[in-house]
Amino acid sequence: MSILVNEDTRILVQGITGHQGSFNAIQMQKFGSKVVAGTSPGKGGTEVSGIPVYNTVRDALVEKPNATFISVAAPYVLDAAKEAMYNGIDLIYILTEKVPYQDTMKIVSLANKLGKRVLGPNGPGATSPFSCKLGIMPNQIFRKGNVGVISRSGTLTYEIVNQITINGLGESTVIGLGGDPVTGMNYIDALEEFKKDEQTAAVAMVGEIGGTAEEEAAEYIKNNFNKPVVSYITGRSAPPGKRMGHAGAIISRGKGTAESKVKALEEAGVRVASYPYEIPSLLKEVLK
Amino acid sequence: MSILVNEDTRILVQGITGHQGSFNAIQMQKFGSKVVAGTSPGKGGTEVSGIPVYNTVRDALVEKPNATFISVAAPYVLDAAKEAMYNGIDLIYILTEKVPYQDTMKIVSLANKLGKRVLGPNGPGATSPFSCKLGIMPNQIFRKGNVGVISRSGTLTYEIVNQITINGLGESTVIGLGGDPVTGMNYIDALEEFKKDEQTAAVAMVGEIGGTAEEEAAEYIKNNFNKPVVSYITGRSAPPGKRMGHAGAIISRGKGTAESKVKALEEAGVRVASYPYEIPSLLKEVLK
Amino acid sequence: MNLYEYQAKELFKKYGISIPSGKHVASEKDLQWEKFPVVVKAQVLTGGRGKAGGIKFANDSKDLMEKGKDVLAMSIKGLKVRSLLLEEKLDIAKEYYVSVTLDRSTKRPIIIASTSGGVEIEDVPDSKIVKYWIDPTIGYSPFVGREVAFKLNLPPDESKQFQAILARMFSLYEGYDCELVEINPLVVLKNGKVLAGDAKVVVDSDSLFRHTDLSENPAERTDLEELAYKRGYALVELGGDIGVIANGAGLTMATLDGLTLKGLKPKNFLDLGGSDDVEKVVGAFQILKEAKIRAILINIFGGVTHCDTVANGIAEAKKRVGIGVPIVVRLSGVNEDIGRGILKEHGIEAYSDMMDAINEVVEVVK
Amino acid sequence: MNLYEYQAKELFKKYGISIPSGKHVASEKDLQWEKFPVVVKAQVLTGGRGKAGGIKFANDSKDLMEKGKDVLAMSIKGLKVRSLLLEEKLDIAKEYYVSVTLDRSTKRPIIIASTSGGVEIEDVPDSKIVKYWIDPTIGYSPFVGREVAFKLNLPPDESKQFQAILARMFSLYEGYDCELVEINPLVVLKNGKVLAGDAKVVVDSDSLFRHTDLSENPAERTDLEELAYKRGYALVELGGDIGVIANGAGLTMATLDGLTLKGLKPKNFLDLGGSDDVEKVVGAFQILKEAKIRAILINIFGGVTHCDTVANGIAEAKKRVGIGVPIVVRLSGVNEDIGRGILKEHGIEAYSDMMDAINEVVEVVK
Repeated sequence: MSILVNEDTRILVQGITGHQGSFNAIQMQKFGSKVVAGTSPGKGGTEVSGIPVYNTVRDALVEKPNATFISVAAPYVLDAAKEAMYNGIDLIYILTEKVPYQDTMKIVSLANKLGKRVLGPNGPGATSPFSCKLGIMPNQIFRKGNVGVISRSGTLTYEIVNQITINGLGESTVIGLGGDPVTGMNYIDALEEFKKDEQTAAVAMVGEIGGTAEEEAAEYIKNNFNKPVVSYITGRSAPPGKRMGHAGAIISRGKGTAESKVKALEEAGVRVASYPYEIPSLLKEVLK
Repeated sequence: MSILVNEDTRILVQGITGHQGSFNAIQMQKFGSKVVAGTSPGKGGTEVSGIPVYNTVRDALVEKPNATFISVAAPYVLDAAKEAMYNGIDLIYILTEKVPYQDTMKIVSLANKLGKRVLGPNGPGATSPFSCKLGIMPNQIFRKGNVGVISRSGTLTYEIVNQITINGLGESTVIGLGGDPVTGMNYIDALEEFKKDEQTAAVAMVGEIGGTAEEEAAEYIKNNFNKPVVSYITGRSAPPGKRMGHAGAIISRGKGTAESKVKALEEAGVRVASYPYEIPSLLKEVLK
Repeated sequence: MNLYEYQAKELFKKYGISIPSGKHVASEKDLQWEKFPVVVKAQVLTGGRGKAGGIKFANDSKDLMEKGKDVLAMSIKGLKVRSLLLEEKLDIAKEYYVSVTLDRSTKRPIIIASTSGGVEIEDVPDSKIVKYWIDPTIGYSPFVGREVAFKLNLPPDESKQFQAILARMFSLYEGYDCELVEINPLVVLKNGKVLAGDAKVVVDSDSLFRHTDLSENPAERTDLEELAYKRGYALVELGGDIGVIANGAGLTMATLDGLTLKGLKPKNFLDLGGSDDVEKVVGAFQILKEAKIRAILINIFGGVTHCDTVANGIAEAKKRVGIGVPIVVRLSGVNEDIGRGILKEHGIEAYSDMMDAINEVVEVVK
Repeated sequence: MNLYEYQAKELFKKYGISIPSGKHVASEKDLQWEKFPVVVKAQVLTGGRGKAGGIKFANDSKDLMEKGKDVLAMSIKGLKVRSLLLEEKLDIAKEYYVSVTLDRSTKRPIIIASTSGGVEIEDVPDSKIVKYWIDPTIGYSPFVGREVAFKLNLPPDESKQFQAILARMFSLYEGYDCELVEINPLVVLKNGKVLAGDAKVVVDSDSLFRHTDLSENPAERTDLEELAYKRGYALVELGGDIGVIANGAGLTMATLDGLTLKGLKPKNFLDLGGSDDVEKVVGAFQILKEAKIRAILINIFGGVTHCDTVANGIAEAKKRVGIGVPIVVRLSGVNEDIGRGILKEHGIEAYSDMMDAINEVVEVVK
């Protein structure tokens, strides 16, 4: 039945009249997502590709959105997320990159208190083929199937999803957590959902250097997760102290190395691929 | 079985070496309350009437307190309440008066988020004869019985409890909400507890001018409360725009009059006394 | 604590809320201004000063001197005008209303706004008022201002200025522990600029320990209230002729109510508070000695305040203060018997029941 | 963004955190001081400057001039010393450690403190370190400082100063969107005063839009990185000889990893990011032209970035940039076929599988 997003997801796009907002609203529509409303203060009453635009989230509530796609500029993300939460939106996906991490921490802390979910910032969102795409993943790489995918990166996720698809497998839901040091959902949150999801038979977990989220996920998998997991960790050749593109992808003070993550995952019984292309064959093995 | 406080209540006194703190710690002990610890930064290792004193609430946790009596000076109440909540104390009673109301709002908002209860500020606390007294009510006015008492004032509560006692009735729990415009628990919170409490057969609700808490309680009683309630409202002769001792006791912009409260309560089927001494006879009637 | 308009506007300035250019004037010699006409506004802690003649326009220096002196000499609703605010005369196109205050019932700050300003907000129909409750978890955020501005249907340029002002009002509301921050009217000038025509700020008196830049204003106290205030008593003058001393705000109010229901008129609310001090009792009598009364009722339910302490205080007061009216005493609670014994020695028979005492007052003033 | 010690101490001053009296000196002519001895501290964005000779003591003006010039002329760990901080020499009794930083795994700020300061905190045994996580709902409150100070077992007078400093460090941490606020050593003078001996502040670069008082510091970039940075590319120099251009941080890292596993040494990380712009592609080649490399691998998974755009960029670069080394291209995803067609016209056979492309690089550099 997929996780997080499905045919009941009704998407609001905050900042729909911007370049990213309008482009992705249309792409989501094409995918089959229900994009029910957009906001753009001062542009209420207009529309984007048939999607009604409102001045405020409060006004947009007439369209009964339950998830939001936030693509406003970084300085305004905190406000947009608060507006969404104040108005009862349950799932907050933030596309924007370069959001100050203390703003993200405020958003995440608020969401925890209010029982809301946050996906991102700076990630590609969530896609359940073909009931709903909330985010920016390319529409054409998916096939409906039984593999759940969780990743911190964007393009690498597409690469791996594409590998899964062209090798005859398919995805239940693909989740991009985002490349920042602090994000809303993490691996464990997604694994908990996949655990409950009947459609998901195995999980592909794509990790990268920085932080200890993969190590914590490994601990969770060892103790609480009953479906097979395969993994690919990138950044093995990254030098310490350098940010590798993502704000969160940095080995600092000895923490966050690929070795540490691979070791933790393997100790948790996870098969770890050396190259992305190995993921489908590993999946086929564990799904036997 | 009484509400809020009982034989399982283990009291911490924050500010135990102050005048109010030590005096009331001893009075609570005399009543039979379990006063298990006190705090006073820098005085850890000493004791007050056999009660061990700690530097911090964290340190005092070895005594397993689950309720706190806060009697620090007004500027430090917010910090003391945060310290108690951070360390998992469930029931926060604040004796201190003149706490800035925005501090109280912060405390109440935090408590709501963290699932804690706040009683006060500026009230006499809660007493369940004779299992536990958390607060400053005089020890000798109680008799165990089936009347729940809720009040916003101090001495007037004692007056009425005394009337109940000397007229042969007794109390399940007596709750003083506090005389400030913003307090933690309000009438409805207490009524919800009394509704569930088997020991309580009737409730005496003592109100006063200011705000609309009594009106809201009346609405709740009308729709949700199945035990008889009698009431006394004070401040009928108070002029508008004047604070009558309590920060919260003020009729402002036409709101908060005694007439409005009496009317709302009577419409909810509550018998309202003209004088405090009438409360016991009204109780006897409704308890028949 | 209510702030004067000029004080409130100083805080507005500090928080970046646009105000007219102005000058606070406390004496005649400062009645000077450059660009006429100028508005002369009486600084008093009450509403309705306009109707009472406390706002005048002056067209030149001479006119200003005359009108300024006039207003400085006024009393409005019994309150002496002690200073003025001189302000540029505004070229007003529209008048709005906006305030931030506490909603006691939800325990949340509430924003109230209307495009019908310049009159008391109580007189504006609900349909023309926008109310917005701030979620304490989420707090104020720019979207709040957007929602309010769109609901008010403000034109874009006004909306932008309104949102900036509202955000700053909320910062002030939180930063200075306010009970109320009100702008009425919020003025839109003919040139499109939005600013605070008037300013009303009420600061929580209990928070003054952290706002040491605010000195306490003389509130609207009667002479008796001022005397009591200075001596540390919570006294409210009520206008009748029965002096009342009790302990606890609720019990004191109940005492007043009891007297009133019996057809008597209490002179005052006086709460001894949670003290146990003979001198505090004596001091209460010293204050009531200054009031025109026919009797004094003392109603004590002993708790923190012990009955014997009160009895000693009454005895002491009889000796030292010299009270010329009958004293009726009710003592109940902690050390009631000791107290009653002490009073007996001084020829006072104390009641233990409140109603008996009230009825006795009815008797003695017959 | 790392701040220099002198910048961090300016922020400390702003937040009321006690610091030694000092002076920032960027040129020889400002090498002046009143009260000797004085400490001359190299301002560089790296640790271990003490061991490297970047901290010296001067006993008089002449000594200061000499040593100041020496240190100004130094490079430490490859970083040129551009300025100095002159500071009063402290009469140190004890050295502590205290920092506020982000704990990524709990998403909470963490306070780390120790009475064993003056050395890298990584070298202090866990038993001598106090850690305190701030609950984001409750935030910082004075009790936090009390708990930490009592756990450190500080004497009362030190404790009081420590708590004040910690509260202000936390205000700074939040107020300036810091990733780290660190004082090491936190110095206790022989006279009992507690102050910040050193100061390390890292500000979240993404927050600079609201800290306009901070200008961006030159980070520790190599020449190639600096060039890329100025042109708006995310490039990290790695030291090998295979140039890499890819799109997306994860895919770029995966490309580097693939090359490394095959025994090759990548020269760089270069992420085209989420753009779809021919010139962006051309620009990437222009940067790599400045690097000593043996081949370039372009690895694109087309999404936002279309494969045909990249193909056009490569073709354009071949024409305009003049790249003297073999180019291996992998294109997959959006408009892959069009892209492959375009490249074919320019004599490049693009792979659709990433591994095939990596293997081809192995071939061409053999």
